[in-house]
This record gives sequence, structure tokens and C-alpha cells, in this order.
Amino acid sequence: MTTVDSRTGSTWLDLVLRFRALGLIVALVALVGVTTALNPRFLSGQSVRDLLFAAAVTLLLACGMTVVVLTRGIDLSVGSVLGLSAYVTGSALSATGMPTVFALPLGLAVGAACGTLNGAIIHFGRVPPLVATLGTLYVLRGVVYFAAGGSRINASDLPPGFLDFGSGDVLGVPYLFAVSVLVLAAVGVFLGRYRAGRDLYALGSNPEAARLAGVPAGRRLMTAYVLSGALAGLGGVLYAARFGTVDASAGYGMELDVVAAVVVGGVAIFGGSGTTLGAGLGALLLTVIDNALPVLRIDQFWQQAIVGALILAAIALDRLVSVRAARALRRKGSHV
Amino acid sequence: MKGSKPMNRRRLTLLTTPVLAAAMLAACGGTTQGEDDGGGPAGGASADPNADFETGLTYAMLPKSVNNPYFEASSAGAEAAVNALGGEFEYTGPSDASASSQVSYIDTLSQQATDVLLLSANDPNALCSSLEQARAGGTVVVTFDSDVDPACRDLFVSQVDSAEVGLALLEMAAEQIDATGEIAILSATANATNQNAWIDVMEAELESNTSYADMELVDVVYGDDEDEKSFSETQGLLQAHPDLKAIISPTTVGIAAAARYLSGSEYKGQVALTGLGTPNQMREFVQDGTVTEFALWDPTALGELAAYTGAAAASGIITGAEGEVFTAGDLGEYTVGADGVVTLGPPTRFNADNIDDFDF
Amino acid sequence: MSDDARLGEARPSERESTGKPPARALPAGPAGDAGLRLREAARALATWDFGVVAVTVGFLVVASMTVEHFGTARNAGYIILDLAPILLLALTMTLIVTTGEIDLSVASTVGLTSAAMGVMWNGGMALETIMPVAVLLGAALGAVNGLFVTGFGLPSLAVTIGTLALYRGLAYVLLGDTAVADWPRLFTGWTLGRIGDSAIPNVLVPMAVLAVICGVLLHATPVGRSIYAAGANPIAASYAGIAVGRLKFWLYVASGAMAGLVGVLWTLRYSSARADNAAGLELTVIAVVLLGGVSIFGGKGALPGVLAAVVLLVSVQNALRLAHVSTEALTVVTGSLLIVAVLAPNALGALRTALRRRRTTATGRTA
Amino acid sequence: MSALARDPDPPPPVVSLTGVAKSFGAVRALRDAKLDLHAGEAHALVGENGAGKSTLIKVLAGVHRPDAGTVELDGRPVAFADTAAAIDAGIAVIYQEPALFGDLTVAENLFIGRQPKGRFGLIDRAVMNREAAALFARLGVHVDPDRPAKGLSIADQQLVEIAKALSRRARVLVMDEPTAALSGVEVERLFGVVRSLREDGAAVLFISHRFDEVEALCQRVTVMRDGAHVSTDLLADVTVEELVRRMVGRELGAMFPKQVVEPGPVVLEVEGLTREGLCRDVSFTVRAGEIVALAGLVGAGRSEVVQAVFGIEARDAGQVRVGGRGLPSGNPRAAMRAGVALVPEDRRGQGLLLDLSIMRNATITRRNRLSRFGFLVGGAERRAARDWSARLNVKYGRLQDPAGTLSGGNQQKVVLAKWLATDPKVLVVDEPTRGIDVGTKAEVHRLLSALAADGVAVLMVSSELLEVLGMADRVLVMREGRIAGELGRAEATEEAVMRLATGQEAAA
Repeated sequence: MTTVDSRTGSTWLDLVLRFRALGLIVALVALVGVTTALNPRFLSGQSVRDLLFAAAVTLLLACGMTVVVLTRGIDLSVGSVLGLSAYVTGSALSATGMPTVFALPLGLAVGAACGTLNGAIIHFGRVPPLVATLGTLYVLRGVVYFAAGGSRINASDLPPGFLDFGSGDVLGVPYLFAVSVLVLAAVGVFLGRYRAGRDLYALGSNPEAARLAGVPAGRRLMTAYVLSGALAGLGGVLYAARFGTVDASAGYGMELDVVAAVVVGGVAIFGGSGTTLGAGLGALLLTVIDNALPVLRIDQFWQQAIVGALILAAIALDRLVSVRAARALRRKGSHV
Repeated sequence: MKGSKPMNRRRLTLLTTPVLAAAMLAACGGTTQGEDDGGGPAGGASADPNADFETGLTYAMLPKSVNNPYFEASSAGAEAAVNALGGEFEYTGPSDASASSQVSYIDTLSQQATDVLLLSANDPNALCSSLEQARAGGTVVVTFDSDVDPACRDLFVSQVDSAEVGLALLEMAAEQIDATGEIAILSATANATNQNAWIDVMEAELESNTSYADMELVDVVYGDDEDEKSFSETQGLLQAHPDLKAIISPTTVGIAAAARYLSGSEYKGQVALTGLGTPNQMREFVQDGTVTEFALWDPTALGELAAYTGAAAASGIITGAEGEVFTAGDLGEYTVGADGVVTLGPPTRFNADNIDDFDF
Repeated sequence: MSDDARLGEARPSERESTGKPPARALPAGPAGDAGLRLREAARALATWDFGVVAVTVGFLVVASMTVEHFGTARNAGYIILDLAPILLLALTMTLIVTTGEIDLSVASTVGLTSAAMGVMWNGGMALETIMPVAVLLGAALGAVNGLFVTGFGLPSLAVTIGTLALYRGLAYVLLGDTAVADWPRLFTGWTLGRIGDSAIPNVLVPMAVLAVICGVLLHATPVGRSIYAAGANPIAASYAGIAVGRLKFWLYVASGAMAGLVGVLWTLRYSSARADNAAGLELTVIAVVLLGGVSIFGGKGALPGVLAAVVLLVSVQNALRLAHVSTEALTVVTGSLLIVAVLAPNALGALRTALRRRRTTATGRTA
Repeated sequence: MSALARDPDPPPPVVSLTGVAKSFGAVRALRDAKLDLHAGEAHALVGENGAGKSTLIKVLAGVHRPDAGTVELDGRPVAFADTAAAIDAGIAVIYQEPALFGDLTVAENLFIGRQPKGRFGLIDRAVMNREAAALFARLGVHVDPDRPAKGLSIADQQLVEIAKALSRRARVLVMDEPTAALSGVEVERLFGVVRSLREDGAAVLFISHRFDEVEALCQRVTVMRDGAHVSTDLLADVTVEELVRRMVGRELGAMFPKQVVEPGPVVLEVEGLTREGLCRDVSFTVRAGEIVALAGLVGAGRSEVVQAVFGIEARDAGQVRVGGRGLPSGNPRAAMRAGVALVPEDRRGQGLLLDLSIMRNATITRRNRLSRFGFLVGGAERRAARDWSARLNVKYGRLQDPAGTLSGGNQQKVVLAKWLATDPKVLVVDEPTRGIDVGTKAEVHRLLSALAADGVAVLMVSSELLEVLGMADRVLVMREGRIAGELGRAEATEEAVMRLATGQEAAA
């Protein structure tokens, strides 16, 4: 009656899970390969740097989104949080002459505050995450509009050190990308190897069982939203550093790209499974597509359509894999 | 889901047949493109060039969107003019640059019976019916920066003459690359009226002017007046065209983004960049050598002129007919051109020598 | 039917001594019935959607008195024109959300049908053909959503986020950044026109007809009962013989067709077929549906509340504009209303539970 | 009620619950529960479905907060704020239904929230897997600790739950029907482990429907009925018959008023019914006027069979015929048209639209027939709902109240009402009396019996052996997805059914 050889089932499922990351890498390599074959400059140092610059912010936000989606949630407010943080940080740097080093903690704090708001509405107000963060998407953007109005922070207003951080690199890797990858790795370790991180998976996998097992759901949910907010806040700082120009529309509509990256990266939209590595690869893939289109002389208008098609393909693939896996397990595990 | 067959062919056919039949039937005598019955209202009033500016008029400025420094500057100019004229001024508009949002604002303003509406349009046609209603209610409609169908407004205050801008842009680019090599254009949106007029002028000039014979326009890309998109479009341009010598960006958002990209890349100093930009945004890049020279009109003066034009029309000094003359405060005397267009003047060129003299 | 004879035997002859309080007597006879109806009417008035209706009416009255130009027939006409696309999309969105699903792609469907209209018009097709084809195109796009959601069993949130991007992207592929604007005045004039000499816009007629159809469908037909059942508990609904998947599929088709219709109206009203038409409108539509008292989890809600919420949101925006309040406030108001709409009932429920608990513990102590 | 007698000086209880009450809306799950658990002793808690056992456990586990009464631990009153507090206090619970995290590995399911930590507070997966493997070895089962819990068989899931509870080294171990899905060998291993825990001084609370297991493991037994404590005795002092009498609270004859009916023609024919991995080659018939019971262990495939008969799930092979006419696979609407009705197993999950009104629930199956020209207007639904509620003696406040506010028994009556309203020829009932009070239970039984007498073919799935034996004309026993045997009313005894269900002599 017990599964005699569950080893095979395990490795098989493992393969499927790893397959996702593998599939993404294959897609990335293929895309880069084809593009480079058509235009060798796509792999030039400058071009790769550009790509890493472009990926840095999406990567960071995808990381936070992963944490939230794992708990069966979603955070649609990331674009607005990014805008708010970018504007607050930018104006603090330009208006108050705050030292550059304080930019990161300030952005994190602004983001974390927004995340706390989201978490509180969701946990204490029992508002579904979709609705709550849709609401804060509006509200926070409105706050940015209030604060910024028609003004714009220009590169010339920002301290040179800050802009250097935005455009500089170590060994060809931009600082911004390095920061994102470090955060990605840290969050990855947190999710994979810490009790609190595993609790998030448990919450998304089976909320009722998590309650029975004594997982502190409220605290963990707050953690997830605060983390997502904080990373979006950090994203705002990176955004300001990279573009040098911040106006009230910074990060507008970004949530779509981030959700797309996460879904394409194999994080199950209904919680419980997925990794930051996958989400990061998803973000990278979308950025590469974005950058390859003009190089391939494909009409830029295709970009959004491709993102949409990728989301659909990714969730359909997930579904297919899980149906197959379930059927295989049932056949194997059945005692009939 | 088991048990549900979504595509019930029979029902789908049932559903579609009558609709299609109606469509086919209608197609026989249908309305197709080109047989429009259009025709806007035509002005019939006569002007009194000696009349005074009326005081106590209400002015509303409706920009493409309110979160744009360029329009903030225009609004400052307009407000100053309105104060000088003894009127009331309001700056209002949507936060997103869409035509449908502007329609709601125009409706609101026409209800409030605003005397003069200063508008930069997000779409040349979508606003027309609302503008007609506003004009029917006695509002004078003056467009600035971006025009609508001439039939739908009284006057258009153009920043510059299209030909002049196009020629100036091409001239600056040619000077910087010795009139040889590939050039590309980074524009705003593909249906922006002013952008396309300038691009047309440049294309025509490249064809006809022999001094530009060695220059080739290889690409036109659109950054949608979004910073990030313009940034990555610049990036794409340089990758797609390794031999590119110059980029012309006739939009303030585009040129700033392109300059920022160039200044941080290996192309800095290799690829020339010129176009239309504000001195405050470009100062840094002129100083670090990314950009040699660029041009722009003064948006504050544009707003000011728009306000005076509106005041003149509302006071009956002008009607929008070609050849009418009015005085726009300190800006001096202006003449109404064909199609009711008033032109601000030639663009100002900014370079390392004069850039510090401007603050906008 | 022989039900009575058969079940007569099943009726227990003895009262069970289960220690439970005796059941309340069943209301019988016309007198009890009338009293019950009255009490029910009172209760119905205390529901969320009647609250929204009341707030809306209150707001309209107050705004008419305090905001200049608000209470005019002309302004009412503008409000109706502005709310038309939101209201139409909200009708089918209400049906979909009541089944516990969501359709975030509606605004993109509007954009794509609008762009397709532009392409067809440029291609020389007759507008009389283009309009029904656009509605059919919308239905087909809705069917794609339906197929992914019901056929493949994918979460509708993810599917329609995908098609939100896909449809908008395809709209750009079709028309790019250009606009097609030379629509015949005969048609554009109608979408803006008024009925006779009144201030009532023509579009009110199809709006009213469709609202009545959706309202009757949801509240007074077997299909409506199935919609509520599917939203309240899809499993129990399918155990009751409701083809939940098929039902949802057709609702997505309806939602797409409605978006196609809105695409036609939008294009003609603004005389402009553009890829970015109605961008972002899905958020407003979802906001009014939730504000109208429809539960995001399905199974709860009523159309009158949604209609009131549409009127409320659009007239608040209109009044703020007339009162020279900045645009930023609109964004904040929309977002806050959305959160409060869901938060308030939850908070009230929690409060009620807390009070009840205190009461029972109190009685427990005294007992 | 019977008091504790002749108990030689019991040590003070580790856990003591007195006067505990708990209501969910109109449902009074516990009225006056009482329970004392002693160290080093296994205590059986018996009672019919719906007697309040599971709720009592959840109070003990910190899932529910009691409305009244006290919970004492080592003589001190405690109020668990949540499950974590109860776990910290040393209470471990094996729930009736396994609640695992499908996406996490088996080992993580065991150690969630207390995974062994290595350097920098990182989880040490190697140690965790090793400890998990050791636990499984102790239970004598083979489950790979590193595989995801998704896809485990019910028995394996239950074993993981058991291992989870054991790994907590709890002072109080609560087991809510842990053996419902286990084979004899596995049960024996489990008991071995529990005995050694007991000898180490743990207090064990054991809930089971199987008296042989109770006798094999426990020293003391508490009987509950309708949410209240009935009696507590040393097991040695009471007979099984006496316990059953106390559980039921009345004579068995009154509880199961089976009328003898001469069966009519065959109405329902099932032939070779197969669902991949769930049931295989199931064939049987039900005649008009007959009550046929499907018995077997949890997970034996009984519900899966009736779901396929009704068409909620498609079948992979086989035929279902009603009145000689074949039913298409996976089409409940066709089954309804042919006169089949299914009262499902999970009343709240499958049977009711809890948030919708009683009226809507009672009439949802007849929404088309009640409409005029496609419209549901006037009071047709109200009249029908009121009619049927009265016939089945449903106790409700207003027809507009959500069905979720009714008590379990009345909820079940609403489900029955909505199906009886369709005038079925074949009535399939899956666990018809789960979680309802004794009085309503008798009513339901009477109703089923009356329906059969009126010529309806009744197919009943039940885990309650007394119910199966009391109500069925024939008993089909399922094991591992197949029909293991058929017993006539005369030959159907508890032993015979269990023998077929487990495929061996019951664990002694």
C-alpha cells in the first residue's frame, strides 16, 4: 500500500522543476544566439552592460513579487511604490543635500512603509491581495502625483556620486545589477534555507494545514508584503540612479512586467512553489526580448504582445506539467 | 474542465449567423472611407484690429498631461500674460496623456463657460466634437504646441515654423558630422503631428539638398515621450546601426534620454546627438561633451503668446484669418498665418557658450 | 406528483429530544406572510448595494446644490457619456466576478477591436460591416479567455493578465502609434447626439437595454441562479447539475462581445481608432464592480449596486473637476473607495462578531 | 449518567476539560464536554459522527477557542491563543484528514517551523532528512523524506501525519481516527509506537470507530453524544454493547427503522466501472425499493464510484444504465434527467452553497422547471422551498438566511430536499448522516427507508458500520478500488464487513 519506490517519483518531479530553470536558460541562450548571429554587436560589452542595466530593476521587483506570490498573494502596487520611492529619494538627494549613502536605506524605508500598509490591509482588513494592492496602486500613485506635480528631478540635480553608482560597474557588471543579484541570492537563501522562508511556502501550499501546524500566518504575510514593498522601494533608488530623471510617472505600469517575469519564471500564481532564481531568469528573458527586438529589426510594437503570449504559454505549460505529473503519480502510487 | 465542451459549434453558428447576415446586407450599401460628409463650421465674424484687450476674461490652459515640466513652463508664461491682461487663469488637465481624458476636461471647461481655452492636444481628431461644443458656447479655442484639425479651433500657436525647425535640426547635425554618414531620428509618438511635419521636412531636404548628399537617414524610432522607452530605443538604434554617426531627437524627453545613454556608454563623443531639448536637462551633457549643440524655443514664451493670441481673439482683435496683426505684450507684434497659425519664431540654439544664460 | 403521499410517511411522528430549543414556528397564512415580506424589505434596504444607491443619490443631491454647473441637464448628459463605457463593461464584469472569476483584459479588448476597426476602415470596408465584425472579434477574444480559463482550467487572474498584455500588444501591432480618424459624421454624431431636443444622450438607450437584459438575466432567470451558485461554490454547483465550465465560457464570450461593442462606441465617440484606446480602464471597471458590492470571491452582489457605483464614481470625478480639485485627488479617491468597499463590510463583520462574543460571554457568566 | 467507579486512585490528570461549549453559528458542536487525560494512559473517545469529538480535539489543539468551559493543563487553566501555543504546551494532534503541504518535501512537512538548524541559522537539510528517515524507520514505513508530499497515497499521507505528531515527542498525543486509511500491518506498527510513547509517560487520546482497536490500545473510554459528555469508564468495566447503546442513546431499532420491501425491477446497473487509479471494474445493480450500501475503508474508492455514477467525474471505462438506458460519461445533467440524484459526501464543500439562502439551495436543482418562459418571477421558488422544508421538517429562521447558518442536520435536510424535489428514481447518498445529531440521524434513516418503500432505488455510501448494517438490504464491500465482496442483510455482520474491507483478519 505504501509507495515502494518513491525515489523515482521524487527525481522525476525534481527534473520537472529544474526543467523550468533549464528551459528558461535554453530559451535565453537560443534568443541571444539567434540575435547575435544576425547582429554580432548584440554580444558586445556595451550591449551586455545595457542589458544588465535594464534587467536590474525588474529583477529586484520580481524577487519581491515572488515572495508575495508564494503565499497566494499578489502585489500590484510595486510600480507605484517604485515611483514614490524614486521621487522621495531623488528629491531628498537634490533638495536636502542628503549624503548619497543614505539613499538606499531611505528608499528601503519608503518601500517598507508602503509594504506595511499593504500587509495591514490584507491581513487585518482581510481584503484580498488583488483588491488591496490594486487600491494602493491608485492611492500611492496619487500620492506621487501630489508630491511631484509637474516637477521633474533632473540628472543635474542629483549628486554625481549617486549617478556614478547608477552608471558605474565592476568588471563589466553594473553596480545596479550586482545589487539586484545579491538581493536575489539573499532572498533565495531566505526562502530556501530559513524557517520563516519555508513557512511562506507552507502558507501558499496549504493555508489550513499551516494554521494547524502553528505557522504564524499573520506575521509571515506581513513579512512578505513588507519585503515586496521594501524591494520595490530599493528598485526606486536604482531607478533614480540609472535614469537620473524622475517624474511622477516613474514605474507606471511596471507591475505587469514584474508579474509576467514571475509567472514566466515558473512561480505558481496560486502559491506554494517557485524560486527567485526562476523569477530572475524570467525577468532576464523578458529584458533580453525587449532588447533583442530593435536589434532584430522587429517592430517594437510586438513587445507587449510577446509578453502576453509568454504569460499564457508559461501558465499553460505549468498546468500541463502538473496534470501530467499528477496522472503519473496516481498511476504509480495507485494500489489498484 | 471535464463535462463542458466550450466550443458548441451549433450554438456559435446560431449566434453568429444573424449578425453576419446583417453585416452582409449592410455591406451592400455601406459607408466606406472617403465618402465622408464632413465639413466643420466656418468663422464669419470680422476683426477689429484697433479694439482693446478685454479684461476680466477667464483663461484655462489644458496641457497634454499635468505632470510635465515643459507644460509647467508654458503655464508660467501664460499665467504671467493673463495677469498682465487682468484675467483669471486656471491650469488643469489629466494626469495621463490620453485624448479621452482631455475630452472630459474640455466638457467641464465649456460648461463653466471659460472664455479662452489654451490646449495642447493628445489627438488631432478625438477632441473635435467637444471643442465644437465649447466654441458654440462662446469659448475661444487656441491650440499650442500640438494642433488639432484646423476646423476645430480658432487659432494655433506654433512654437516654430515646421520647415524652420526641420532645417535647423538637419543643419546642426550636418555641422557636427561634416555632412557625411548615417543618421537616425528618435521621435516621440508616431502620430504626433508636429514631429511628423519636421521629419517630413528633413526627409525632403535630404533628398533635394546636394550638400546633404553624403548623409543617409537609416531609421526613425519612437520613444513615445517616455524616458525609459526613449532610453532603450537609443540603445537599440546603436546596436542595429553600427555605423551610425548622428541621432536627431526632436523631443525634449527623447534627447535627454538619448544623451544620458550616450554619456554612460562607449559611444560618447563618437555619435553626435542633437535635437530639441531644455537647457536645464541638457546642461550636464553639454558640459561633459556628449552633446555639442541643440535647439529649442522658449516654452514660457510659447505659453505667453498663446495667452495673448487667445485674448486677442476673444476681444475681437483677430478672427483667425490670414494676415491679421496683434501685439503680444513684450513679445512684440505677430501676424496670423495661413490656417490660423501664429508662429513664435525661430528656435534658439544652445551650446557650451550660451547654455548658462538660460534657466528653463 | 406523488410527493405528498410518499413523504407523509417520512415525517417524524415524535419530537426528538435533542435538547435543542424548539424551532421557530414556520410562518403560515397570509398575515404572517405579509409581515415577513415587510421585515424582508427592511432587511433588503440594509444591504451593501442599497447603501451604495443611497450614497449615490445623496451625493448627487448634495453636489447639485453645492457645485456650480453640476446639477444641469447638460452636465448630466456629459456624465452619462463619460460613464457609458465603464457601465457597459461593468455589466458583464459583474456577471463574471459573481461566478468568482475576473476579466482584466476588457480594456485591452476594447483597444484591439478599436485598432481592428481602424485597419478595416482603412482597407475600405463599410462601417456597417465593420461594426458587427468588431463585436464578433470581441466575442472571439473573450472566447480565447474562456477557453484558457475553463478548457485548460487556468486561474483567470493569470490568464487575463496575459491577454491584457497580448491584446493591447496586438492592437499596437495592428495600428502602431497611428490613429484612424476619418469616421463618418453620421455615425460619430449619433454616439454624441441627444435624443430629440432633450439632454439625454443617444447612448443611454442601448445602455439601458443592456443593463436591463443583464439585470434580468442575473436576478430573474435560471442562468442567474447558476451564476450565483457557481460563484458561491463551484463544486456544489456542479453537483447540482450546473455546467460551471460552459457557463463561465459563455460569460467570457459575452464579456468580450461587450468589450467589442464598447470598442465600436469608443472609436466613434472620439472619432479615433487607436491602439491605446481605453488603456487602464479595466481597473476602473473592477473598482466599480467591487464598490457596487460584488464579492471578489463570487456568489454575492447585485447589479443595482454596481450601476449606482458607476454613477457615483463618474459623478464624483465630474464634480471634482467642476470644483477645480486637482486630478491627483481622483486617483486617490478611486483607490481608497476600492479598498474601503471591501474593507468596510469585513470590519463591520468583525465588529459584529466581537460584540456577539462579548454578549455571549456575558450571558455565559451570568448563567 | 454513569460515574467513574472502582478506579484505583487515579493520578491527577495532565489535561482536563470541563463544561466546554462551542457553537458555529446555529450549530452547537459542543454543549457540555468533559475529558480528563492521564499520563501514561491511552484514553479512547467514542461517539457517533457528529457527536463533537473532532471539535473537542480542535479546542484542545488551539484551533477553536471555546465559548464556555475551562481547559486545564497540569491543573492550571490555559487558553490557547492559536495552534502554536498548544504545540508549545506539548500537545500534538494527528487530524482525521491529512493536512500536508504538497509543495514541500515530506521531511519539511514533518519539521515545518522547527527544522534543524545549522550554521547561520540555515536549515540543515541533511540532518532533517536523516531524522525523518529515522522516524519512518521507527514506524516501519518507506517514504522518501526528500520527495514532495504532493502525490502521496492517502495511507502514506496519514503516516506522514503520524510521524509528524510523533516527532514532537509530545506529552499529550491526540489521534483522530488515524487508522481510517491504514492496513492491518501499518495499524499494528503504529500501535507499537504509541504503546512505547505511553509507557514513556505520554497521555494519549485515541478516537476510533473500531472497537477492536480501542480495546487493543486503551485503558479508559469516554462516550460523547450530541456535543456532551455521556460517560467515562475503565475499558475493562464496560461492554461494547453498552458503549454502543450510550453512543446511540436509544434502542437500535428506533435508530434504524428499516422497512422490509419486496424489491422491484433493476433500476441502476453499473458494469465494469473503472477510473484510472481510483476504482477498477466495479459492477453492481440496485433494484427499485432496495437500499444497497457501499462499505469499506476510507480511500477504498466508494465515493469515487458514486461520483462516476452521477457523472461528476468522467469514467475511463464501463457502463452505467438507469432503467436500461445508458448514461454518458461525465455528464451530471444527463444523470439528473435520467432520474439520478446524489447527496454528496462533503455537505459543506459539495452539497451546499453556504453563503446563499436556504431558498436558493433548496430550489437550485429545479431552477429550470420553476421558471415561466425562462424567467424566475413571483413566488415559485419561495413556495417550493417552503413546501419542501416543511415536508422534511427543516428548522430554520427565514428562507432568506444563508444555508451556512443552519445546524448540520438541517443543512443535510436542505440537501436532501433539493434532491427529493427532482423526484429521483435512483437516490445516491454518500455519508448521509455524517456530522449530524442523533435525532436528525433517525429522521434521515426513516426518510431513506420510506423512499425505498415507495420504490426508489437507494445507493448508500457510509463509513458508519451500524448504519450500513441497520439500513442496507445488501452490502457491497470495497477494498482498494474493487468490490471485495457482497453480503446479504442476513450475513452482514461487523466482522464480515471488516474482513472484506481490510482483506485480512482485523488487527487484534
